[in-house]
Amino acid sequence: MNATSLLVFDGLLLCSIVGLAWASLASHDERRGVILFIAFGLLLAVAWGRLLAPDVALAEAAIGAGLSGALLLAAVRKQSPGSSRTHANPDRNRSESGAKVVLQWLVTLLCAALAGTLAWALLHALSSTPHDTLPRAISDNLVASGVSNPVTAVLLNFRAYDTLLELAVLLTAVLGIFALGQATAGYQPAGPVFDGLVRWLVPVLILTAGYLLWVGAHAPGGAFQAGATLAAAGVVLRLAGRSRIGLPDGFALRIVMAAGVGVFLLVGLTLLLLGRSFLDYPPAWASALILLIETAAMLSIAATLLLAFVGGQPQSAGVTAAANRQREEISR
Amino acid sequence: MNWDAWLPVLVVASSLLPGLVIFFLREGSHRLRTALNLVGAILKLVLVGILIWGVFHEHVYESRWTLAPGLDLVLHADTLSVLFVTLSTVLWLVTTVYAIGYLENAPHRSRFFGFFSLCVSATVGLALAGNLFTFVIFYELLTLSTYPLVAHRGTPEAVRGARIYLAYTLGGGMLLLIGTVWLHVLAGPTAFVEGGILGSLPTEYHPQLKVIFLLLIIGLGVKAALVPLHGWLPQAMVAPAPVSALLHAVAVVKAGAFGIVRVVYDVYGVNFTDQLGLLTGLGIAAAITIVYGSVKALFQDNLKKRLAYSTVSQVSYIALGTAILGPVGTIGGIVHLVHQGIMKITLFFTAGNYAETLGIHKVSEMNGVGRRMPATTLAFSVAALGMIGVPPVAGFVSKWYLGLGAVEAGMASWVMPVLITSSILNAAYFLPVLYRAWFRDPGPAWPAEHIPAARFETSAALLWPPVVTAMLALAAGLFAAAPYSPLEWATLIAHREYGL
Amino acid sequence: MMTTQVLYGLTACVIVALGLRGALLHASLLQRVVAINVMGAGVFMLLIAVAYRGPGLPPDPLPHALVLTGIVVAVSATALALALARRLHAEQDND
Amino acid sequence: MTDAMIGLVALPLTGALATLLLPRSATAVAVGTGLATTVAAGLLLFGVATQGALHYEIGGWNAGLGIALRADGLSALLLMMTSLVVLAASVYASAYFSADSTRDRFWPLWLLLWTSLNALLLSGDLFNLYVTLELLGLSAVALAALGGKRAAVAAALRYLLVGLLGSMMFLAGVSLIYAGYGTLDLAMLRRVVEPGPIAWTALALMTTGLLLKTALFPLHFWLPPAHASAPAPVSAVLSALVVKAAFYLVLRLWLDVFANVVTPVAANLLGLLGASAVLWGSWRALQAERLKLLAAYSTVAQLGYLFLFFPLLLALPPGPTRDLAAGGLVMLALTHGFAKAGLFLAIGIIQQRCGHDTIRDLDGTAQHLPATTFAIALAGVALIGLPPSGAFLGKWQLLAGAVETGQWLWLLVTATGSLLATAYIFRVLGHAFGHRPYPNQPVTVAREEWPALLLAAMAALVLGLAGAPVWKLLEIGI
Repeated sequence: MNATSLLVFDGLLLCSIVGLAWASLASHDERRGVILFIAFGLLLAVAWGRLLAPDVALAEAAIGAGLSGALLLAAVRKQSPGSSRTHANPDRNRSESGAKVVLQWLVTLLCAALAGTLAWALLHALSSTPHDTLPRAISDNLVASGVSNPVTAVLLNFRAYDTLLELAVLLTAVLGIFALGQATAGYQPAGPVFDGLVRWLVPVLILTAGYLLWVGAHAPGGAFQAGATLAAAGVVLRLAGRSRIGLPDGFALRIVMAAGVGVFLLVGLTLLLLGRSFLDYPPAWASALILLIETAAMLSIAATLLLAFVGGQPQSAGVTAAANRQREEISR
Repeated sequence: MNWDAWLPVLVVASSLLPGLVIFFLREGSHRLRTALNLVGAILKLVLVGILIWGVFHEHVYESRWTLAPGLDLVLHADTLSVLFVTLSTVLWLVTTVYAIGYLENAPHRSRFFGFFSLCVSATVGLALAGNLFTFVIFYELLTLSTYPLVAHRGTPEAVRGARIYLAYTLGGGMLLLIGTVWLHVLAGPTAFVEGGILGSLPTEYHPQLKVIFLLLIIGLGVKAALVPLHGWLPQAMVAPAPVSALLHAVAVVKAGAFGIVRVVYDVYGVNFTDQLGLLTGLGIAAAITIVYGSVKALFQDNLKKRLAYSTVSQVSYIALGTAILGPVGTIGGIVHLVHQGIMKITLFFTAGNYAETLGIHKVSEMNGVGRRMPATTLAFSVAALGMIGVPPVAGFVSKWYLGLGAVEAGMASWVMPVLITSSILNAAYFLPVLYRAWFRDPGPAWPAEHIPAARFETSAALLWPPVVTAMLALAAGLFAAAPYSPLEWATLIAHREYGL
Repeated sequence: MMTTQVLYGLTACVIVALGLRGALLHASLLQRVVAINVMGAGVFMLLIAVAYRGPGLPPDPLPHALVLTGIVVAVSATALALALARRLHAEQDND
Repeated sequence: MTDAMIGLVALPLTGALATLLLPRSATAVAVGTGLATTVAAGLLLFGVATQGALHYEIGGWNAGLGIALRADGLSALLLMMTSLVVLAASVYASAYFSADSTRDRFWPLWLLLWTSLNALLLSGDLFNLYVTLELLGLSAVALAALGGKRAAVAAALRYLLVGLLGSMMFLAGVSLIYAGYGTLDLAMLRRVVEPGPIAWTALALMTTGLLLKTALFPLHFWLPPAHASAPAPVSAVLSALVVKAAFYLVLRLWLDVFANVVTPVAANLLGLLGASAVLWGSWRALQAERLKLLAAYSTVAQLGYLFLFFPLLLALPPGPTRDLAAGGLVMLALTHGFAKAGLFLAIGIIQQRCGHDTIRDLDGTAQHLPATTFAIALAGVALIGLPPSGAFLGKWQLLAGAVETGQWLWLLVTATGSLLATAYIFRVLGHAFGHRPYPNQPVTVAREEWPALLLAAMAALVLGLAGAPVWKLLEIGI
């Protein structure tokens, strides 16, 4: 892969990424926009791989393209296809009023100006010698951090406080969704082919999630990617119309939701009681503690992302089962 | 606990604390409310007595509290502040008694007496203010505490009158604040020092000082009801009688006049103000107000409106006194601060009595009221004559000194005609009322006879306050030369101001 | 090395602009959420481009961690936005 | 004392999880955690007052690598105000929410909001600020949409989208800073940053993002509907604290971290936006039909005053007068926090007791809720800036700064703004005087009226009379 072919690859990749972004945003049909966005996300994952960021590539594929795409598609499904088309079209075919066009040009100019200044500043930043104080500090302290994958070290040790707050953000989103009401109705029970696929796919996904969790310590992977994969398993089950998608009920569900932030806090506070500063893992214990936190975080992330897809507090198992049976009578 | 630092605070607190307690009293507990009011008033009177004695013997009372670096809340008792504090304390006691009688079975009395006490605390605080910053604080507090009093009745006119009052006074307050901040930036914290402190400022500041003076005087002029800014005063007549009595004789209007006296004497210094050529401007504004107020009063059939316009003109005598350079003019101005208070409060009490007892609101309805309510009408006559300037009532003393001061200061050419015309106009709008009250025989029936003529012509609490204040006005005129009389105290102030 | 960082950096700026334009112009709520996600992707590309040190050299891990956190935050915000939109449509449908 | 810093973040977060896991005793746990957090804030304030700026490295890594929490005079004061306001609002909320379902969904989100506020005020790292801003935005939106009514959900959605746009811009700025200077820690950044294209663009992006979240004038459209349709304790905290946290960041960036990068031209632009916010907000508040809209527009106006200080602080050379002006700014911010929270809580009582909050037919209500009306009056005094409120001292310094630096426009704007504020506050209070009979005892709904009264009194009396220590505390810089 000499330089020129790499350049060609980059050019191709970036053109298609920008093209997809443009197409997704310019399309008037929401469903088409979302699907283009998912493609955009996947190509983005390829770009991260190209820039030697495997952890981010995994996360982008699993969460950025995967779960966000699933959420968006579910949201598109909610609006009956007819309404989304009529909604978008009436003001399109009427001749756009002058003001609207001027506004569009104005906004485009504004965004172009923003891109220009951003590029101008970025070129200045990239032209100067790259600052290596932080990367060097990370590699120096990597041994003491208890893990060998630098990204996991930053996430779970050096900047663990960020990750704690980030899990709190996730929890807030789900609590916000809960506050808005009950979960949406499930999906039609799947046909035989899809059902067979699910029977194979879900265990594999769960196994991969476990592997990703374990490998995160010394290779790309970690709690987020594992959590996303586990959530993907749940989503597949949900799409297959299964009533039991692996989410516990009632109090157990609250425990799992709070597990991520809870374990993090527990570890931090006990360390505080032992006289160390908050989240300051003793080197001997570091890798074990990180694994403990990552496991809890994985469960929490999987549950919260799945609940976000389900769209609210799932009714108790009995209710969904009855709803499924009732739907089966109708469909027969 | 050094007594000197705490006395001024106690004087203010003696009406503030009862007021706050009254707010939270149940509507029904009348006796406790009346007790709290009277105890507060009497306690304040005692404390003020000690204050008078102390200040007379050159004793310094000052309490200081820093609100922010460079901004101190200072309560300092000097001769001028004690004069105003004594006036407001005495008249507050009298008005409290009157108000208890006046609001016999009216609603919202806890709220009324609560704000009533806050209003007096603000007035006393304003009087005792040691620097311009504290003065502005109490000046705004006064507006806040009097707004609910003016709007107390709750009728649409009351709320409208209160809104106009608020618009004028807070607008003025804003100008005063800007002027004070500007002065603070130029000259640092402006403490009130006898003889003023701005004389020493470099000359290139003078144009700014002129503009600041204008801002301050307009800000204060709103409350002192100088002509273009007096619009709120007649509108505020919708308030119940004790409120218009307190507002026009003691609190609000006097606060403006007192502020002008403070700014001219203790901030700029009267000689420096004259040097800047601002005194004549002030004098002209005062003169215009005096004449305009009296002329307008002529045409008012409503008794309280007539008294309101008379206040507009009378208060400007104080501003006129300040504008006359020289100790004698100053004495005239300052002593009128007290005399006008005593006389005007009597007039308002009597007007209240007429309205409350016989339902009389208009001058045309006052035929033969002297026979039905002799004592009240007698008090009314004493006060009215005093207003005209007929000796031996107090009004004559202040007009005499104003005239004398004008002659001494060589400003007689335009001050004397103003004094004479205004006295004639006073006579023109007061004497017909007296003639009508005493020499006309009453109509078939009084508009609305609420209180029947029992042992007294009206309820005791309504009758005695005007009589007491009328006697005070008479005494202030007769015993003007006695020690501790308003005139003596005004002379003491003038001597300390001019450093004689 | 210089060209890759600059190339990806400039593309990042273009994507941010595209996302912002979409977010400001679109009427339909869903596409405004997509636009905001696109803008986020642009910023993440900026960070990853800055982290790139060259074909053989190890990149700077800090921006990678930042982008990981950013992705999770973006998805939770998207989930809440879509839930709010669904509740809004549900309210509009039945009144 | 430094443990108080981590306590301020860990306590509400633990409380949030506890209320999530134990819904039945959620109220008791929430108010308990609130008390503990307020004690921690008090300890921190005491610590900063005695030992100067405090510093806490999380995970034991030095500031470059790990994240450092920092508390100086400014953040300690804002933290204390935040704790007092949220504690009072929590007591109010315990009586306000009757339906159990909303209540046990309310408490976890409420405590997460509190965590984000404390984390934001303590954070010393740019990316961490981004995460706290997100947490703040999401929890505020979730709480605003709690009512479930269509108006609330629509307003919350617009608030979320605007918030996300703002956060993305902020993140773009942070990325530029990391690209240019290789560090995210504010203390190190202050030493390293110098005027240049990177710093200007990054600051412009971050400031635009933050201005979206502070709802400064042209970008304020989302605030009134969101704050007016949210439940009372939520709109109290939204108006008093959430917008102010974003303002705190603009202040921290402009006057502390990027102090030598900021140009007077940019500061004047902020001042102009602030001035138009004052006039526009006050004008719209004057015409508002409903009390909550009036209070929301009043927030837009009051934030305008805070931005007026930027051109003053830039023009004043470092010295005593500049510290006085900075103290005035903080005093105005603190007083607005207490007064606005008190006002919204009082309006909530009126809305709950009388089913409406339209100003026109407020007559009967104001009479039989005397304590609530008194709270509105006190809060109004503080919002106008009349003595003895803290805002009077704040506005005094604003006027003094304007006179000192000869920038007369700000003086005029402040004067007009205050008079407009008088108009819209006393338009409401005018209804308090009517013929309706006066109830026998003044306080009718204790658990709801006392928090509103105490907050309003804090703004109108305590800060005005006992405000001197604020200036002393502000001398303690990072």
